Amino acid sequence: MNEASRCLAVVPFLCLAGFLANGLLGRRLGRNGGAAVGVAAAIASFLFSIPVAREVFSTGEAVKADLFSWIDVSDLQVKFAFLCDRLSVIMLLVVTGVGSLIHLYSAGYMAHDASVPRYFAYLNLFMFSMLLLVLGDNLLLMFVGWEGVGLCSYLLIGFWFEDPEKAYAGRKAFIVNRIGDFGFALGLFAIFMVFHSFDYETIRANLGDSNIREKLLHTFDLGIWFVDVKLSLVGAITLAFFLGAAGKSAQIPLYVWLPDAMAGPTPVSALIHAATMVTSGIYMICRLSHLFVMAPPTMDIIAGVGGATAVFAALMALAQNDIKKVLAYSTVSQLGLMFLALGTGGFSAGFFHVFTHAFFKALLFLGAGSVIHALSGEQDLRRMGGLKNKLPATFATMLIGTLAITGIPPFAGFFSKDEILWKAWEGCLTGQNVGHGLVLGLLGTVASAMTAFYMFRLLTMAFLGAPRGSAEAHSHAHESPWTMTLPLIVLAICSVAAGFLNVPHALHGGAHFSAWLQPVVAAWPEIATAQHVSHHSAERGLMVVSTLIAFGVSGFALWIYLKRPGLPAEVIQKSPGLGQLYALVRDKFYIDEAYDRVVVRPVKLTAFALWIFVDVLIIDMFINVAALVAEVVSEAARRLQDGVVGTYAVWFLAGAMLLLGYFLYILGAA
Amino acid sequence: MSAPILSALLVIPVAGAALVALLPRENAREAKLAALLTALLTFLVSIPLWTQFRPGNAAMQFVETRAWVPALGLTYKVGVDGISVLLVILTTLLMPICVLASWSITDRVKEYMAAFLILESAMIGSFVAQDLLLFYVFWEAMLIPMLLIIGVWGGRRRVYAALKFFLFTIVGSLPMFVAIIYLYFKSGAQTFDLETLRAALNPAGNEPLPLTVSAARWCFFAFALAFAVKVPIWPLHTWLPDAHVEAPTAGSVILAGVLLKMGTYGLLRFAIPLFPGTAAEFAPIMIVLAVIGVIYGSLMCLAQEDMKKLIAYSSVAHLGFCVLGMFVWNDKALSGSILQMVNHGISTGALFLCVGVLYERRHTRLLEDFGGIAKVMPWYAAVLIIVTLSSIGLPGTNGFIGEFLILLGTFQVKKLPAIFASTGVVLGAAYMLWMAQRVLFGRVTHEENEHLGDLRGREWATLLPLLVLIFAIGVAPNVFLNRVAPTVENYNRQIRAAIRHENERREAENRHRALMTPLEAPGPGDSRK
Amino acid sequence: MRDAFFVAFSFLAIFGGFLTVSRRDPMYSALSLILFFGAISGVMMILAAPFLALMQLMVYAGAILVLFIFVIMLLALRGEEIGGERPWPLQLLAGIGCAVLFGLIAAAMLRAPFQALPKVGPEFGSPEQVGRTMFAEFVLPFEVVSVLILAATMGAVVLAKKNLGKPEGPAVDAPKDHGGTH
Amino acid sequence: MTLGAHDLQLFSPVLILLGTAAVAVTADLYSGKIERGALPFISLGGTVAAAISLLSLWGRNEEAFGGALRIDGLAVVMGLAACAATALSVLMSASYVRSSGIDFGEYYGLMLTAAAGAVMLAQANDLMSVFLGIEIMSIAVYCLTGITRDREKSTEAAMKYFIMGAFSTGFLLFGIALLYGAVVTTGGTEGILQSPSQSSLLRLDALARVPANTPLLAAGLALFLVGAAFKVGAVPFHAWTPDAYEGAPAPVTGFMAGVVKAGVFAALLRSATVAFPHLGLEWGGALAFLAAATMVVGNVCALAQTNLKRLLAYSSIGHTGVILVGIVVASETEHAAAAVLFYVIAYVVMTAGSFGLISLLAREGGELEDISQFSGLASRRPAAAAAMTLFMASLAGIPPTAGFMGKFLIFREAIQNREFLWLAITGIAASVVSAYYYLKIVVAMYMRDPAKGEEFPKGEDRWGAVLGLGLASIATIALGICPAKVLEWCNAAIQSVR
Amino acid sequence: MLTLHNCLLLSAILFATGVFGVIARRNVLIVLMSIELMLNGVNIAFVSFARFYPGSSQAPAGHVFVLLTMAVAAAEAAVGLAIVIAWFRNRKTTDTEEMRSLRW
Repeated sequence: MNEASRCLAVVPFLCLAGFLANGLLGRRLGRNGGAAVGVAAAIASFLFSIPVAREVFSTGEAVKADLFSWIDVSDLQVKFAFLCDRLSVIMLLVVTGVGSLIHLYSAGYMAHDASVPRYFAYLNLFMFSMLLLVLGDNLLLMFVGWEGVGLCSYLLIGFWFEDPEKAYAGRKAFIVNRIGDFGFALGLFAIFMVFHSFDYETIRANLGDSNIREKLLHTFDLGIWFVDVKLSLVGAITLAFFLGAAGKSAQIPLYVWLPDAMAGPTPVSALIHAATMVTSGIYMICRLSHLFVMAPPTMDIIAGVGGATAVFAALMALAQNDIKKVLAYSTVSQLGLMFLALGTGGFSAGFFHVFTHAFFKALLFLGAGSVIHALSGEQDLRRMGGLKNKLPATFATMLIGTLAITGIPPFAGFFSKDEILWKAWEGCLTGQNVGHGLVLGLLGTVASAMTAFYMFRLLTMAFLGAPRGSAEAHSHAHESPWTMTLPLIVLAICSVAAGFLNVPHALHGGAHFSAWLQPVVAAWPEIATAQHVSHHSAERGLMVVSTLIAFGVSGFALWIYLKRPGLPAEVIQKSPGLGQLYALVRDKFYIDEAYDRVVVRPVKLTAFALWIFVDVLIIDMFINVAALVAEVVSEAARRLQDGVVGTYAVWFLAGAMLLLGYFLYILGAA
Repeated sequence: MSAPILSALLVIPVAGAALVALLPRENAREAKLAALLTALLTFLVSIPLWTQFRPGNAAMQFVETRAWVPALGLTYKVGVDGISVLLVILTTLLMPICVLASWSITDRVKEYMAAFLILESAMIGSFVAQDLLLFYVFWEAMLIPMLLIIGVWGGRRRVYAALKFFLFTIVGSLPMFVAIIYLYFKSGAQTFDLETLRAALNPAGNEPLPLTVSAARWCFFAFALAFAVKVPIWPLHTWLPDAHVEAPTAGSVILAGVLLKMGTYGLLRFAIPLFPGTAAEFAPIMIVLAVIGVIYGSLMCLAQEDMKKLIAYSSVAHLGFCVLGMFVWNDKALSGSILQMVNHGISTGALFLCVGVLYERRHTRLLEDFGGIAKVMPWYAAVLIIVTLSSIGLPGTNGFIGEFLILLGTFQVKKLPAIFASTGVVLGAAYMLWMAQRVLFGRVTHEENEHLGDLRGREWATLLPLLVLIFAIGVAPNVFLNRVAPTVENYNRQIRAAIRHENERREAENRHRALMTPLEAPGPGDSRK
Repeated sequence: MRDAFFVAFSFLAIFGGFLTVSRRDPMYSALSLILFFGAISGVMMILAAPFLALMQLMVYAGAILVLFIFVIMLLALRGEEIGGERPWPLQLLAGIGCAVLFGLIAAAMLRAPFQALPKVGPEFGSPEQVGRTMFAEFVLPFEVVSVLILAATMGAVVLAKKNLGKPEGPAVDAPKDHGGTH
Repeated sequence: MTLGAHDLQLFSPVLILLGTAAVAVTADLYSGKIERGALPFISLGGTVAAAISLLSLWGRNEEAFGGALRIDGLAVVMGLAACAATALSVLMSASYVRSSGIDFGEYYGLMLTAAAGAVMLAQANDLMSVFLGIEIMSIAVYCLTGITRDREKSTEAAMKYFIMGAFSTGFLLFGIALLYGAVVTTGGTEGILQSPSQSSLLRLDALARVPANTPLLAAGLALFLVGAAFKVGAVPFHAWTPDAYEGAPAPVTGFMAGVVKAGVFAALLRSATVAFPHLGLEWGGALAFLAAATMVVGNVCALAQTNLKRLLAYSSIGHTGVILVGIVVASETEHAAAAVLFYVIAYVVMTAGSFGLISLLAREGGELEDISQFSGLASRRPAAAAAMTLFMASLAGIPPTAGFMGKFLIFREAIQNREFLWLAITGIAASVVSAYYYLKIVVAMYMRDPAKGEEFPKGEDRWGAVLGLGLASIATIALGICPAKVLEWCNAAIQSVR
Repeated sequence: MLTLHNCLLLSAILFATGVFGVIARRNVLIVLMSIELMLNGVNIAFVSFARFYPGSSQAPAGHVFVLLTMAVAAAEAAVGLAIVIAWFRNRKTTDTEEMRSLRW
């Protein structure tokens, strides 16, 4: 066990230590103490992960750390062990790095909150769980982290639990995630049934085994449920896992929790609901990419869902006025793009977007946070504006973030998003799978175009133009303390730089990132990757087009919200159809209400009905009736005892005659 | 075996009860102390069961055998194996906690404590008895104390609840009584010794099976009924919510923590091994009922306003998992369901303690009377959240290990049940968090709740051990599993072999009969006579 | 001749019995019992049990019946104290029941083997013989009966005494006493 | 044959009891109220002495009075049961009789006489002693029932009990006459008649030699059974039981419930084994239906009772049913007979106990009879309530009590024989019902609040009842947990009869 | 016709008559008398058996039994009448249908 793996073993537990310290001794530590401990824990974990990263990057080999045997029943042997390979090292750095930055930021942001220790306790616990998720060397540990982060997001969303709305949002998040976890769990069961193990390596290794492949590909007919559905075992497994991923990464139909999750403190939104947790779904799929590529139908479903989510969410983002809601939907949309990439086999592309997105989305959230902080809690874009000069640093950084997410070269978003779009269009442009590629490509492009619009809308409404909010709120607005601005700046730098890690071959870049991930993620479809070289021209064309679109849309947005702020309103005035559409979009297509009507209430109603009818009315009634009958019979029986000797004598005589008759018959016959 | 630990475990509580009963009525405090000391002593004595238990060994350990009534083939035979050792220790652990939790009892303390101690003996007895009739004696002996605990120190509708509890149980167990005696003769073994009976009922070689198909069915039915009532398996569960709601806190703790385990344990120890073939025949039904229990119980919780009722129904769901894990004869599932018995004892016990904490302060258990408690009782909130999480099986807590093992194991054998049962996990999260939220979060809605004090020392003392266990089992389940595993593997091996063998034998018999006289082949409609 | 007497006594007995159970006033019943007892002792006479016949008269007619009459007069019953009749359907039912009972028993009896009347010596059933048998073979019953009567007397005295509390007067009479103590 | 020392020795238990009775009566006669406190001690002493002399007879299976009596294990065990019932009842009575003004010698005298009758009945080996035993017992018990003669209920109970009793005596006697007839009519072929001894004609074993298909035998047996069934209160001859049990003073009720059953069941067992071994099946068949009916009717009627004594009366009917099941099965397996003995012992103990509690709680005003009057007993008199709970559990057959062991033993035998399985199942079903009504009492004592101003008399001056309750409780538990020894005796007893 | 059967029939008739009396009459005293009828019927049976199967003895067991029966009958009569008196004191009636304080 060399030094690197020793560090690896320590990393998560630093955060756990922080959690315990804050959780148990929070009262003693007090505000500043709590914050200090929390931040220290995070940063320490980052520092400790550096040597690990160095080791991995230098050798390219995975760093392992076995701790102890966790569960050990018959053929189920689960080690509590960490594994940091080419895939997880990136997550490791993102989580610890961005995590520490956000911890630092929180120290400033939450400074005035009543229960700082609790906050940092949760945050550290989240870090711990997330690291478990990322570093666990088997699916079960990942699942532990998976549920752990779910718990933390529950706790953090409901951090200000005195507001029932927030508490409710937290619960919603947890339960929706649980639905995803249900899928994850089923996937686990199935995996174990096939591989008799949860270890990545074992699974990966056994995939080569012919009879296991054959077992996986064996298709069975689900005619019992739907009309004639054929599904291969691996298809089922991957679908189950995708359900899990969709839950965690807020894809249709399970995205509903993420927008509400904005009820939590903004740094939380940045860390959990933008940078790290929500991307764990992508991470998981990359982990199991070799499994997924065995099930093309699943891949298509993933791509479709991803694309749809991207567009759908972006659409809703267009019409939100809550600054955080906009970002939330944008996150959903970006996640959708990532899934789109995964679904088209662009595992590295998707994961690269995870990487870059972590930076600029965190940046955007934190910026939004600092705006909210400055306006002392104001979140409505319509009451902002003209903050450019009040919050220069924030504005600058957020501008960078916006450019990055919009996909303006040479910011990070450009490279990652371009790769995704290419993967989407690839089928079409290479003429292998035109229709398929066309649909996905269009979805991707539209989504990114809308991204450009709503992001610039946000930026403009918040910082440019004239202040629309109350004057004194505007006058009190001030730049945030260094603890908050510093992270912004760092993240901004990353958002600029990160892209260059993966300059595509088309631009004569090294595509180092993809190359780096090559060994750990599956290549799919084989043909495309084979002919990859021959399409650089098409790829360049796509880049140009998408860049132009980005510029155009951004400009359009700028123009509208700077010069003609009233325009949208007018348009809506003009055509009622558009108006209704707008209302529909603004109200998020009434999805929440629909869920409430279709799922939540019916379940509760069923529960109540069952309770009343089955338990109370049927079962208990049956019992009570039985008791009653007994009482009645007995009451009747005792009335026979009328107290008159003569009657007694009659029975007596009857009995005597019966006995006489019996014996005379029995013996007389003998 | 060196020291008669098990007998000591049976005697000490009763002796303590006698001691408590002899105390003059005035000094209730001494009675409590005496009871507490007795319970603690019992726990201490039970520790060797854990330390000296030989994990690698699947056989009965700490066995003691004495002649009881030789003329009737009754033996006093006690012992523990991997299945029961955890449960025994769980019992001895929960008992001091219950005594502590009952500290605020003021009415007829002596009787209360005495009843509890007697109950403890009976419960331990049922776990360790290796002689069917001995088991039955302990099993029934639990009735009266529990009846009194519910009926005397219970809530408003306590009498109804107590009667319901008593009648359900007795109606369930008398058929078992008949069946036990029937076995005594029909097995040809002329003994009540479990091991011998099992061997006699499942002859290894080609000697004829002692029971006809229908007889075996009836006997299994009788046993299963008795235990199904205790578990409780849907639809025999309706006594449980009432009993829980009315019982005093400690009563609920014991009821959920130990008494319900009697049912699952009984199925595991008696119903299945004695009639493996029939059990296999009925396994589908049991599995379906278990799954129904899981989902139905969870749904019920969503409809409850009374915390205790909610938790009671959640017990139905949790024990549904246990039963599910028993009827697939998969090592993982079975280990899981044994562990889950313990887990349920711990988590649900702790939940009831938490409810009790609130009840002592506010004398209500209705969810609507609370809200925002986390503000006034932060530590309490933390504890309740932890316990809730363990009850919904969050990884890192004990609940996860149990449920995961059960579902994993079940899935290997039976897909659909496992899938349906897994939905129970989602629902579980829904109702438990719903409860936690309505109690803890939001603003303080009732001004009575403004000044509730946080957990006191005594309450910590009751809750802390359970919290520790919640995480201990969650993080290091092996410590517990490796005591269970060998027994489980051996157990399943036996059962599976027995099932196979019995089926072959029946096949052969039927073929033979069919050859001889086609009419005499026993059909499923075979009646008892 | 003997048959004629037998038949006559039998009918007298049956008639007396019928009268006894059919009178409304207990006094009449008691009086018709005399007839009945007499007839019975006659039958016993014919059945060569002179001692029993004598006893029959002494014990039943002499003691029991007197006791009855004594009590009847003691109670000096008035109309409503005697009590009414049962409704005739019930009486009819009772009659049928008894008929059936009789039928059943008779059925058993009539299938007893026929036995010609055996000759017996003149001293058959004489007091001396009966006493001999009794003290030879049935000494235990004889003694125990005394106990029985002791108990009965005790009980009767206790029950018939006016009121509870301290018992006044001797409870048992001397001659019966030794019955219990040997 | 003349009566010799040997006979008297074998007869000594009865004689001791009778002697004590006479002593009690005379002691009362020639003494003021002062010494009345001594009466219980005298009677107790007598009973214990009788028990000891019974024990001294253990193991010697001999006949006395030319075969009129047979002193064997059965006689000893059942005699002991009767003595136990008597002793407990005497203890329970001590305070009761004083408070209800019947604390004169005759009370104990009658009790001891009845006990003597029962003991003799247990030894009776010929029809005549059976008859006399039953009569002595019954007449004494009639008087005891009515002994609180200023209470209408008491006298009415006595009246009913007496009328029905005398009625049944008629049947019994007729049955005996027919049996006698059966012997003599068939005996000629067997040559008994030629034997000089007349008493041998009435011996039970003489009946065994009568061909099974003799009509007189059938009729006689039927009527004989009627008489016996009446005494133990089997359906449909049970009607007197609730009235008599309710009307009689509580200690007397406990006494007659136990003693009469002990005596009569002993006689039944003896005649079953000695007189009608060849009629096993028929006998069993007839009783099987009686038993089933008895269990069902008894328990069902008890369900709706609100008067504790009446409830216990019906429950005693139910128990009679169970015992009858044992006797039925005894016609097949001899273990069942032992089970019957055990059950009778257990029954004696728990019944004496439960009625003892009523006696204990009785005060000048009268007895607590309505169940509601027992509300809250547990909070006022915890020990008494606990004991009562124990007895109720035992009557309901919940382990670890004597009642459970008894039920276990009897149903065990019933289940063994396929053709009696239905009896066992009926019995089990019935005991489910019974569990419910026994529970009502526990519920009342523990879970209801005492009625306004309900004062349960204190136990200081009631040493007797307290002691009795204590003994009964201990016995109930002991028989439930370690029945081995007693069971051995019962088996030995049955062996000795054969 | 003096045959065993006739004698037995006589006894059976008397017995049945007594039974009838017990069932059909309400007056306690008459009921008691009816019981006496039954016992006498039994006596007849004993005596006739003794008469027709005297065996070697000059005084068969039947005779002795009859004597006992008489004694018992006397005892019962005494007790019974005592009870009647006691009850009469309480209820001032001899009508059995008045015995209703104990029922159900």
